[in-house]
Amino acid sequence: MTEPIISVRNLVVEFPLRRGLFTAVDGVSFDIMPGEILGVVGESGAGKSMTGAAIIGLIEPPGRIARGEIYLKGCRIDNLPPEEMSSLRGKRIGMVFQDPLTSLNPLYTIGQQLIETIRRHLPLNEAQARQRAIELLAEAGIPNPETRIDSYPHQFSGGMRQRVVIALALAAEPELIIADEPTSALDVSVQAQIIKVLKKLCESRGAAVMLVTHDMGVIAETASRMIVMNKGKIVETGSVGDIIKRPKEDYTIRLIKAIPSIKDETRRHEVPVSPKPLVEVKNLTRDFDLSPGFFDRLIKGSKRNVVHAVRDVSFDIRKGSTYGLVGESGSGKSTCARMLVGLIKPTSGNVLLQGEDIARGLSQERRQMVQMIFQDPYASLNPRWRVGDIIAEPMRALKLVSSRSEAEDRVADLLQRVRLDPISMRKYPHEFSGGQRQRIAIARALSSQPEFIVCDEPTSALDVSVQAQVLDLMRDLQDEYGLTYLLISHNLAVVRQMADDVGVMHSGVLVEQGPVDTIFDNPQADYTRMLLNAVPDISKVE
Amino acid sequence: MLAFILRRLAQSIVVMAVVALIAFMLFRYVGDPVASLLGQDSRLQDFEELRERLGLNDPFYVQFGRFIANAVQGEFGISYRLQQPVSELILSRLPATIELAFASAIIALVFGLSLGVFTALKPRSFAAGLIMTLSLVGVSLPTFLIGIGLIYVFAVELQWLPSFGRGDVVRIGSWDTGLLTSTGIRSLILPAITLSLFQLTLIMRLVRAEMLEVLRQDYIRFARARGLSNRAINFGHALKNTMVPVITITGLQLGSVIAFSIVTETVFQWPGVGSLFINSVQVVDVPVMAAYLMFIAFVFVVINLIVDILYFAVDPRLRIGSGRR
Amino acid sequence: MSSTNNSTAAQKPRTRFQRIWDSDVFFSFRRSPVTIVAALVTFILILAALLAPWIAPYDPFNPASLNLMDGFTPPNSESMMGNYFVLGSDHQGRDVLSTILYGSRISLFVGFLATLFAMAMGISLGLLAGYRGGTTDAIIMRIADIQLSFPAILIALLIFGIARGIIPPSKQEGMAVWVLIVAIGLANWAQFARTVRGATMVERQKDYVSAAKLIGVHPLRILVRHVLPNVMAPVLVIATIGLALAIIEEATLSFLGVGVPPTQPSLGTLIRIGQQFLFSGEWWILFFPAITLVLLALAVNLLGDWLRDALNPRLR
Amino acid sequence: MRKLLITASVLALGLAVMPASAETIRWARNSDALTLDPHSQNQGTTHTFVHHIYETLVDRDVEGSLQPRLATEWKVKEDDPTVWVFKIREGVKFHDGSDFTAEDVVFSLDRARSEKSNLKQLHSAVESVTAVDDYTVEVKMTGPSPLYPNNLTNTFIMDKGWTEKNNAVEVQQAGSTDDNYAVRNTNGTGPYILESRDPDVRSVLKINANHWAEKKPDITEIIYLPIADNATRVAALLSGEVDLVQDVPVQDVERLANTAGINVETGPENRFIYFGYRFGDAPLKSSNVTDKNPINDPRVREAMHLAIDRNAIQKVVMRGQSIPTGVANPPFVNGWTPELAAYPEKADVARAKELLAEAGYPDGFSITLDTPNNRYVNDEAISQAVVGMLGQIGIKVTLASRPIAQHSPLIQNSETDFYLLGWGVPTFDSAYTFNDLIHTKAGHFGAYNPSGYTNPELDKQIESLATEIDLDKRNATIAEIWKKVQEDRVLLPIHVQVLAYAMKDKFSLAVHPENQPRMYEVTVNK
Repeated sequence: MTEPIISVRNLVVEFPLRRGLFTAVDGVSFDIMPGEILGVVGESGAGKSMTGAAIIGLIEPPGRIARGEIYLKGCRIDNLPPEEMSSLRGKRIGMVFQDPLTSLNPLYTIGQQLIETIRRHLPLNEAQARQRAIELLAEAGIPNPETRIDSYPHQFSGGMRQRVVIALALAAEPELIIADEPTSALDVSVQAQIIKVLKKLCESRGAAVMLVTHDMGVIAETASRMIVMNKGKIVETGSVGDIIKRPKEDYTIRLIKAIPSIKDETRRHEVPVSPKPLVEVKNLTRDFDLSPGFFDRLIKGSKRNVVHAVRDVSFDIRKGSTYGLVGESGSGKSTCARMLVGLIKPTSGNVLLQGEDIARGLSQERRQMVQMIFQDPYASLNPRWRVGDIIAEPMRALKLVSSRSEAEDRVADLLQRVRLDPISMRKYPHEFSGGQRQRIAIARALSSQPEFIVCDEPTSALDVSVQAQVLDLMRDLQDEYGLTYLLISHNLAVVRQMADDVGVMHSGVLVEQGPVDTIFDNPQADYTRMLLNAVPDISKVE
Repeated sequence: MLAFILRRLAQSIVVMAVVALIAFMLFRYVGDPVASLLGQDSRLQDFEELRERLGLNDPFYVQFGRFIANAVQGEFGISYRLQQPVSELILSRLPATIELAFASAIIALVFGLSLGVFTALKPRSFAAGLIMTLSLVGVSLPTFLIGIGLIYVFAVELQWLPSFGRGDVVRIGSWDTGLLTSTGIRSLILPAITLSLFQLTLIMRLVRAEMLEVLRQDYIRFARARGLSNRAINFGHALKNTMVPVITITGLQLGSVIAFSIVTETVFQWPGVGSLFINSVQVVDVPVMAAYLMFIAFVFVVINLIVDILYFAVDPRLRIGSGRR
Repeated sequence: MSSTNNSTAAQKPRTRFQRIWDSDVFFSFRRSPVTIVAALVTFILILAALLAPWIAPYDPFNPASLNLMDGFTPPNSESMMGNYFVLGSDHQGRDVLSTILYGSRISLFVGFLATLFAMAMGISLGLLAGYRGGTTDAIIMRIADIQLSFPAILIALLIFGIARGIIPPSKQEGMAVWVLIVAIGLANWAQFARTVRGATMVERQKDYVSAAKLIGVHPLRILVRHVLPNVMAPVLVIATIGLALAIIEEATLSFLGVGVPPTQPSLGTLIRIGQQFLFSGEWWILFFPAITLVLLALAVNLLGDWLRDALNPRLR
Repeated sequence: MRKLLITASVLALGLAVMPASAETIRWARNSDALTLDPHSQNQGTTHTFVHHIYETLVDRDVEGSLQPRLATEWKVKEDDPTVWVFKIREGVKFHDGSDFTAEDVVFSLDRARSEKSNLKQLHSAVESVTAVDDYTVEVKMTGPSPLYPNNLTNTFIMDKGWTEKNNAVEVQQAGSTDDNYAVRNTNGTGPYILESRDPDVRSVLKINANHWAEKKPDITEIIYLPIADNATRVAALLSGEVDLVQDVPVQDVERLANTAGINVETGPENRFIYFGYRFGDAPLKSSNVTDKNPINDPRVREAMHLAIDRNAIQKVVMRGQSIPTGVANPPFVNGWTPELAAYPEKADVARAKELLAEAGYPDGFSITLDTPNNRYVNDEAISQAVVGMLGQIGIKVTLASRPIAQHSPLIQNSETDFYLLGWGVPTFDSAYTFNDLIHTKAGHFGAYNPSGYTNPELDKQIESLATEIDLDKRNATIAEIWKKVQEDRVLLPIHVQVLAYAMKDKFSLAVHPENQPRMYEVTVNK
């Protein structure tokens, strides 16, 4: 057996905080062999990113490595002086961050950034470095690298930028790449390509990869061996197939179980039959005018530039059912959702709620019937308001309660229904975790006793286990109140699990719709097929 | 780019017009020029005559129209007080103000930038804390007090530096410069320091805040992960990105240095446009005051334009792409 | 680090005092000795100013109680008339300590109200610009730009000039303080407007605003009840620093001779008066008011500085 | 560019090299001359500066008496009391070399009384000016004008040929859009020649080697430096950057006098400071007494007079640099007597309160006092002190302090109830004061009498002074007028200002009563 590239022994990372010491990484040990891709998985706060940062020596102060050792090819590196560590970075250990939009300096061309990195580590002159940079870009799958090398980051799309980031990380042929959530910010179709590129480049160089991610699907498709982390500790280590198929530890079992799959055919309740759909969306269209200013048009003769965010979308939602709307970013699904609740006015088309057009201003009782749950539970609750006031706001605004005590009773009741202690109403949102906040958001949505709730990516900001709880809650409430949901999500697995009917959006157009099982098992549109293929899914593990 | 500049110019014209209106309206109320123009021996009918001759009895819009028509030609009339063409007066005072403003701008920029970078790079060091606290003294002291203090210490007690004026000046073309004589340079030191102190503090704090912000950005972490040296990261990446927001505010700040110099010029008897303005305010020399305000507006417009162009030069996101912010 | 959040969520709700004492902001306060000293100095100066009528040894604002022959008494000594002055007396025979106490009152009054005025104006225009966007925004922000490019002192001078013209001469003296407040306020609103507008543009995109819109809450109510509390943190910082600035501006205006009447002097007027005696040996007439002004401005600035760091979540 | 630089620095070097006997004085005061056109402004600062370049027919010495300058003698024509005859100095040349003759005098006097001249008031009684021969000029008056030569001390003589050649016959006037040659260029007969001038900054005068006077001035070069800020001006003298400071703040007199190497000269100025108030029955705008005018009651005016401690003002506010007075007249002016100038040594608060009570104001009343704050020596502080003193007898005074530019209109438009003003008497005769301060506001008279004080009998007496040739009779009338003025307490005089000039002790210069120091009178102590 060859020597491991990296060897971590009993690593402890600590953050001295106001209220004592916070141990982010707690006695972690593992090895990565040359050419191996090690997946590190865990929910937020598990310490997986911190482990990566510790290896490359980039822990933000006041955090520090308290104990343990890190060896790079047998040489201890955790106690190197900063200057030596800095020359090691990029040269022997490369790193890829999550967000390609912010990883590149916007003021330099990608060529400048590549050449700078190459020349820092390799004894090449400017021209040679440039040549090498072009080769790297070509390898990373950037078309026309000779000309694109002089472009600035903002001239690339997100996926292309992540390719540049990978090229940068690999510029000096490091032995180890730490990829910290490299695809989490990308759409599924792009995600698949990036994983492919990363895998290919590392294989061709024999570089080892430490792939840190919360997405078990990505690991299932990419890694050979994996580590499951929780609360700073390693819970389980083993081959990917073993862990996913035969998890041993309780935590892992629960985790795997919480992950929805696009193959799952969860049994749902029967949707009650009603003669008329609750919501009818008819030829909904929305344009955004992005025309340049008056002077630009005057001088350059540029034309008006109108983006069709949503084009001629029509669908019905049955009362008591869940309609899933899926699509990648920019597909227009969120614009659709906002038009449905009246936050954005459509350019043309109608939204009928029980036969009444609601897209252009809602009447009092219609407002009460339609509610919305938002994606980011941190931004959807006013941080300066007490939870009780947040939940009571719709009741007060719509004058559904007559007195303060009545409102308080209702709030307490709602909190219990979303499985929160009624005493929570006296607290502020920041005292709650993400999942708890999303429950509060649901309680708020329920407070006006709506019939129809638009859920815009309700769980995409949550960890999988929390996601499962929130989805469960949503399902229970649907049964309890006979709610109708419009579920917007980029996560196909979630939609498969929750929806009765599904619509697939692409570039503002509804490309396909129908009952969920039909669409997932037998997609007709090319786009739907491509999307379904691209989704990394734990069921794909060999 | 051209479109952008044109748009800016259109805005600038509006700005100038508004300032002209405000300037004109304000000055009607600052005081009665007639009272200060005529001496103790004048009689009532003289006042009336003079008012009539100055057109002060005309309706407001007639006076304003006359003012605009002349201003467009760069003609602001004859100073009531000094009886010389205002444009000539302002032009002859301009070199003094510009040299003072530039000297203090350079002091403010050099020290502001370097101290700002230092405090951002070593935010937790004792020296940085000391600099941050001391710099607040700079904004807690009124300018006039700093000036008087410096005069007292360096001119009266120590007698190292002159207390007033510009020293000897050398005429180059139509420009009187004090930068070529030793007395000129020595005279510049105290007023330049006085004027720069406030801006220095602002720039330093701005640079520090922006740089701390930039240093937290992902691309800086990524640059570290790429193994770049601290030098390259701090000065190649962080500083350049810091400059983008700093340029706008600093540019505008430096523009206002010229206008800010009113107090400094008064204290040091610096023969610039600021002291010309204050002298004119005291006797309600309306042509000079109006011209001064227009001049300040013009400086503002020009600096804004330069800042915008600099922005273009520094930030590729503006240069390439739709050209809209 | 969400684990800390998780653990606190389980606790009982705490009292307001506990919350404040335990908050991160207050924690950073407790840890900074400079800030504690600054807060103490500010507190003492404000308290002394508020209590001036009770703690000042003399009433310098009552001309009838003054005796010219008390003039120019050095600190810690008795005048020819047998009156004792801790910090000396000025050219009108006023007790310097008492004039400082009463003067700080005027300075702080002008400073506070001017800042409040600037704040009210800046916040409402900033909220409007940020929330409405488009042309409204463009117009408001252009005006703010113009305003920012003219030094506050110049603007205040001009406004003072107008007021002199509009208000009849017999009413001018009573109005002087108010004119000063309006002048300084008008000269400083743009900072607030800019900040509030920026923050509003961020906040109005947030989903809690959408949630409120959804149920038909009136835009004005959304601005006041939802957006405003969330943009107050940076406003507070600017307000603190603006207070120091307003006090200094008041001093500068008084120095330029357009401030409050000399019979009811502010710190700035006291300095203007005192600097006449810089060379003649009566240093105390300038020194003590100047030191008070600098101390006050410095302490308030230090507080603002700390507040800026403490309220910036990323610096914690 | 390079060449320019070299030329420039050579020039700079050239300036530094001076002949050994040369004596330069750097003369600082608070403001600059407004113009060099001698007839454009009637303003002290301007006259002071112009006196070094141009000359007048007659001049006033430091004692205030008239002295010959370009006129060698002057008298009323024997057969016609309305004609003044001036004998003109011979052998005088202008700076450009042309001869000075009676023609130039006629031209200059005509220019000085022309429509646009600001000196025309001084010559309002002139009917015509004619040259009898090359060195005799006759001035025909509209009536007997015994004091006319007093009006000539600031009327400068220009060169007719030069002025006509340069198109400057018309006087430059404020607000005109023409650029007048005479504003920035000079051609006088005076002891100094203008070398360079940068308004508000610095003017350089060089000695006129061809000046007619036998005694050559000690000073060969004058560098005139306006420094507006008091502290900066004093600092410049202390740090040795200037040699003579003309406007020394009173509080700095002592410190400067005690500073080694600095010498301070003091002396009374021809200017008194007084308070005026509104007469008449109409209630005051700024008072809490809304049914009548308290000040119209002579007892109230007497009470105010008694309440003011002039000695305290002199001692504390003016640091001894003033001469307290009970009459609105400087000591060297015709009509002044020590009896008139007497004033209460101490404030009599008790008696003042009594008088107020008698007048029906036992609790006093309120009023606003308008004061300038940048015109006279410590003007604001004087007013402030008076506010305190009146406060002690129950008169609650609100102080309204303004720059002179905003203060003057209140006086001119009679918009003030109570005000401070300073008054100089350039003719050294009481009639000047009576005309403007005492006479009812009407036509040529009472321009600075916003008080509404009117006394037709007094007006008649005042008007008679202008044409009275019998000096004894005239002086008797003046005394009568003063008596009435004092009785009525028309004005509330405080003091006569004292001037202080501070200079390096190698120079000496006596104070000029009209604050018009002449650098050619400076002596250099070797």
